Amino acid sequence: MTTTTERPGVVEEAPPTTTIYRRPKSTEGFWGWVTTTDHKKIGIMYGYAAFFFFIVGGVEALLLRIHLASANSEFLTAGAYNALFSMHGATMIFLFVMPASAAFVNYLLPLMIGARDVAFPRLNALSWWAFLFGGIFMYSALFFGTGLAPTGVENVVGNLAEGGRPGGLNFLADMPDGGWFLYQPNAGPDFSPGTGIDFALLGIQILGVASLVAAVNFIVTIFNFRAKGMRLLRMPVFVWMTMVTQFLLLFSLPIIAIALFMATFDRNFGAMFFDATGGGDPILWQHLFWLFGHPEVYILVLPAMGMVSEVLPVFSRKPLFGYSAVIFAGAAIGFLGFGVWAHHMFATGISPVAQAAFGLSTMTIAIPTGIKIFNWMGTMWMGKLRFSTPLLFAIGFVAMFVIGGLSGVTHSIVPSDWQQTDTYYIVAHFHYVLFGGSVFGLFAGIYYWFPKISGRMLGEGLGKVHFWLMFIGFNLTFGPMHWLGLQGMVRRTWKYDPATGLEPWNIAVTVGAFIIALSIAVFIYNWWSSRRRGAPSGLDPWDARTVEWTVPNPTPVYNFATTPVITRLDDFWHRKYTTDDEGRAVRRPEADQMIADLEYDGRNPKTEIHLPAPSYFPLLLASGMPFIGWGIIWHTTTWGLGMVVLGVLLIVSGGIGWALEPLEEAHEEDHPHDEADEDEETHETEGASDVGRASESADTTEPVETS
Amino acid sequence: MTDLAHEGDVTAEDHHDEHESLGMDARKLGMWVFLSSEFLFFGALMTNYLLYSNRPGLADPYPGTIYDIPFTSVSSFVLLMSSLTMVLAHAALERDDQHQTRTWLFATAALGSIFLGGQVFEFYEFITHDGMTLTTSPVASAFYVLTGFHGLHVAIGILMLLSLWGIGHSQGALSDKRGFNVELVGLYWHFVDIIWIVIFTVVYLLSTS
Amino acid sequence: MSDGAHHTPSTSQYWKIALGLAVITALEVSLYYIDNALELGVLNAAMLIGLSLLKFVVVVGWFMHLRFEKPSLSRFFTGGFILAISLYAVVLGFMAAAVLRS
Amino acid sequence: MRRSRLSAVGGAGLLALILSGCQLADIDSPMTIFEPAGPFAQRLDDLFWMVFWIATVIFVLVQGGLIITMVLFRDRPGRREPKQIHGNAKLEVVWTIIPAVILAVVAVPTVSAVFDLTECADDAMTVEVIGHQWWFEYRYPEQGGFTTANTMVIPTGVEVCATMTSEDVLHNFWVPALNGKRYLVPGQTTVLRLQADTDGEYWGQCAEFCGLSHSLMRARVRSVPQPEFDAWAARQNEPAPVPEEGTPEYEGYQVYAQNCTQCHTVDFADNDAGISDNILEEPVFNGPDLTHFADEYRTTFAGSALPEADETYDEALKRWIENPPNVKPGSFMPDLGLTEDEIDAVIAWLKTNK
Repeated sequence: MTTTTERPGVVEEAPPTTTIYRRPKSTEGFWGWVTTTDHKKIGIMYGYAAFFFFIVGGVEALLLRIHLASANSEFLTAGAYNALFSMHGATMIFLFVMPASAAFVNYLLPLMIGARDVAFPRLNALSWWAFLFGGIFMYSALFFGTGLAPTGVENVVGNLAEGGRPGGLNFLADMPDGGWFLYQPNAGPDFSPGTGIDFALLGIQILGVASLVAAVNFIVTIFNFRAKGMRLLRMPVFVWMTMVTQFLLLFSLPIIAIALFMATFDRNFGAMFFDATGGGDPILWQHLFWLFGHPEVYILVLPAMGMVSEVLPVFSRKPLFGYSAVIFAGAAIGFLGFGVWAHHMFATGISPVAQAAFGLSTMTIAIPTGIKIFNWMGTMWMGKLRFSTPLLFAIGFVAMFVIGGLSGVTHSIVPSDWQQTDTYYIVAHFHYVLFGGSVFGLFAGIYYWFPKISGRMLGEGLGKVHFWLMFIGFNLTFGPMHWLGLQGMVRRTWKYDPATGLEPWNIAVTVGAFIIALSIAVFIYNWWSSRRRGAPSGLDPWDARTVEWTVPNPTPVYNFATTPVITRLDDFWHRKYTTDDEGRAVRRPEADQMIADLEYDGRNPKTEIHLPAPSYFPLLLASGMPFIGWGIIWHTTTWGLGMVVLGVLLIVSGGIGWALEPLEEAHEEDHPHDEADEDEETHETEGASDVGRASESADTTEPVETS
Repeated sequence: MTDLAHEGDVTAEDHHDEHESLGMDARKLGMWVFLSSEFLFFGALMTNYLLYSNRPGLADPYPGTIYDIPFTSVSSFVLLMSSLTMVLAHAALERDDQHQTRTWLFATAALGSIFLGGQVFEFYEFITHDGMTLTTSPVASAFYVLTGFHGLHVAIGILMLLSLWGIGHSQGALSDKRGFNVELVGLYWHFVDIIWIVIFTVVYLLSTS
Repeated sequence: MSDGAHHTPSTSQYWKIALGLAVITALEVSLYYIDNALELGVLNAAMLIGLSLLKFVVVVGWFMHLRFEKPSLSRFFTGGFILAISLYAVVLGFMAAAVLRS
Repeated sequence: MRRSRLSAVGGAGLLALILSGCQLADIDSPMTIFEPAGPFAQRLDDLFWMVFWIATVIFVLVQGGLIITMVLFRDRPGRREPKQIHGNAKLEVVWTIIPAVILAVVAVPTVSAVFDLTECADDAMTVEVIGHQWWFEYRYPEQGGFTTANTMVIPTGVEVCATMTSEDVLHNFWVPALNGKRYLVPGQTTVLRLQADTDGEYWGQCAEFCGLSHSLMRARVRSVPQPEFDAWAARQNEPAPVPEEGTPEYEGYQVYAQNCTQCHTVDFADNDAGISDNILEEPVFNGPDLTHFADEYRTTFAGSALPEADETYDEALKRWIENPPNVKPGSFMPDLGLTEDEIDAVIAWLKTNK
């Protein structure tokens, strides 16, 4: 067999004929990664990119913290400060937590439901590349952006163009500086006349396309590609939470897309949507933004909740307590998440009826959240807790999320929220939810599933050092922020008066931030050394419960040598364990042999397995998006228009190539259902059925061809 | 019904053997899922328009005062009938009547183009004759962006119809079994039509009266 | 390629449905003119919205074959529709109330 | 072994933190929400403490339960495999209903407070608040319509209805001791009820990010007894004196006339000097009215960001006029390139505007 990595380049030449084509394992080369449609590789790329942006966002946070450690600090200019807090938020949300969740979903979703890939592998690659180009586009503001002060001020003597002063990292002020929330009209054409904001608007738009495509893809995957017997109520909780998340994305992204378009039209084409002088209503932006923004919070935290729901049972050696209650609670959180957006706007002067209604709906979210927390505790209760690193992070998640949840309830007390909103109390609250929640959950997932991608264990000792450093640093950073907010420190504040007495607390916060940074350094070292020297994990290092652990580690390209048949929830566990009269778990005598067989069979498929072929076209198509973005920003110039043309050309050529390329090499002999004459020619496929076909053909009885 | 139709069923059932699934083509499911999210997209645009359409104190002209209802009624009717030709194309394909399929596909694209031409003409009239541009007022911005995004959807639909027509021509046959197919494009096309049904009523008929 | 392909309308039925849609459209436009003369107000709005919803349902149900699909599919679709309507109705309601107050 | 040592270190660290935190808590902060000075802020404070104590009880129960679980059920040698319990429907109902009941209980005072605090009382005194990048302007329509900036003077024990709007972007008016926050929305009007029951100066701040110098958009509210307020209001309606020729103040007045009138207004008693209240029909930018710049209650300027804690009023004023954008990035007030003498003269003149 030839290697797959060359193939996409030659697709416009003679159509490949009936090559029976098996994906080689040696696709480690550069082009192997660039052209891959394998959900695992895409997941890994998502993961590394997300981690890279985590570091970027973290460095931004550290700069902010150095600045805020002293009152009236001049370490950063106002422009640089505003750009840094805006980009810290946007980066952590759109470029770290969302893609990190996407990394896990990509890697694990097909494995957990017993599929060979997602429904649309090339759309999956498109999502990934669109995400990457969206991130690059957003940060290209650092090089191409301008962050001008309000109209009329830019020429005022004494104001630098960016509205800062020399030094103080003022060059950073060219990045988007309207906050991740981009409130209008401050982020509109009159008050942010530079191009910085446009990079945020269009960048998030591109990232939205990536997430929307992924949402459709994952929803179809979950509904149509579960292994036989994997009924909805046998799916792991992580899959359930993924499904809820994808529906939230599906329904919330179009809303933000419109809001971003409206702002883009305002800024670049003179539309009047948010221009108050022309009758535009700035509050409309907030409604649209938070209609997306609140579901977004659950988009960020639900996957982590799913991961914790996977980790806790394994390390408690008990099934998840109240499986259906946890799922129902997750769905309820997702559903209610659409009905609470205006609680971000209690101080905007919306009517008292609206305030009361949204206050009440916000309170109700506490109920399903509580159900989850109690069920997680119920899972550990009476268990046999092995305090491995994943469990530490999972318990850290639960403990910290309780704090974030409780401070969240204090916001639903509307009048009380009039004091808290826009202060560091809110900053503390959502970091307890998103860092104490999402990030701790993600690290639980990383330690737990690291063997799945590497075949090795992440170091336990360093892992525990990492956990405790992070746990202490986290609480030292964000705990005092509650107090800071209640003492009147407003958010997004470049300077605070020393007379407010806030400085000592801010010093503590900054120290905490550096402890978190240290913990991340420990993690990076741990990752780096464990990749090379970690203990081999074997097939089932954690005595796990779900089917992704029934295949060898690292996962073979085809995932399952034989597609599994699922007979119950936690199928793998029940194949290993039965219960005695008291209901205690007893390992079946044949379990070890079964695992050895799984290991052997997993590495030696009995049948030919057809997998989706690599493709250049998702990359090509996605690469057009940033060019259109740049073109819109400079649409008044000739070369700006040229950029638009180039972008459209890239998208169209990518689309045409995509439509004419078969998902996998044709192998008609496997397809008695196909009309041979037709299929030779009309490979204009979007190939959902092809993946289905891939697994179908796995069970045909062709001999293995080894090359 | 026909051999072709059964072929599709078999594919779906094959999935069913291997997977727990909804028992339908994944691409079709994906299209429906995508379309359901489009409601939120157009809904936001319409909200935008409705919010401003009756707000006093905006710069003249309000779109509601300059609509040419007879003209728009005709173009709405044209788009509505394009849904008929679309469904006839699909029905022809189910009968495996490739020639008629191509004819109806082309007719659909042509009707869509007439609608789009009407929209361009309407924009042109509004801008040159009535002096309402994107920058006139929030309600004018909302009108242009709403109908413009709908027009963009129509344009993308026309492109897809023409590619199907072209593929059918050059390769002699279309199928609903795989990839970029008549049924998917049809779903998309009808969706664009129902969005216009709502826009026509809510934006044109109701906001003038 | 719906599973209930044999239930989908025949070509002549499609023509009849389209004729019905055309009649409804004509009715809508004439309602518009009747309202201009008679000032029916809310009644006119209700009838217009009702008629357009009817058209909406007919196109989705018959032309898009949703009527003949599995119920799960219509749940996705109507889910998005209902979500959009309810969210935006709340936004419009609260924002209109804010304008009335100020 | 290693783990327990680590946790001991962590525990000691946390303890030290809590202890030092108690000391830090004694620092007086003028922006704290915990010292309500009027009925509205008091209402918010009561609600906060109600939910705080409920949350604290839940916090202790849940975290305590978590710790007990971790200690009791940790894996020890000889520990048997656990029973495979899948759940308990009764428990699910219980821990659904209990939070729902607690929330229903806190919902009642919440909703009633929302409705009570939204609309101003009919007999409240109106002050119009207008937000600018980056300072607050106040107008007193019921006291003759004069305009002031930065410090809002109100009578003690009287409800003030702040009727607010913005000239440019969203702002958010917040004086924690008097009430919560309310946005200033361009093109719209919002209201906020303010009342101080004791005399004093209360700190405030714009809480919504409003551009470059958002952090320097601060405010003060000065609450004085009603008679003093009335006297103050009467003074505010007086015009500013034109200084005598030949005095340093007169030179400052000339500097003002030549440099500042594009944005600032002063209502003069005697306009013989040929300076109109405002040279231009429309000011280029809307700067604060300087007629009573040195009024006894107006202890701050430049969006109440100056003087800073460690400098005198005069030092700060000089620093400000020398180069405003250096103090307040993005400031609409430019560096006018005044000489030191000119600045001194302007300051001398400004201080006559009492």
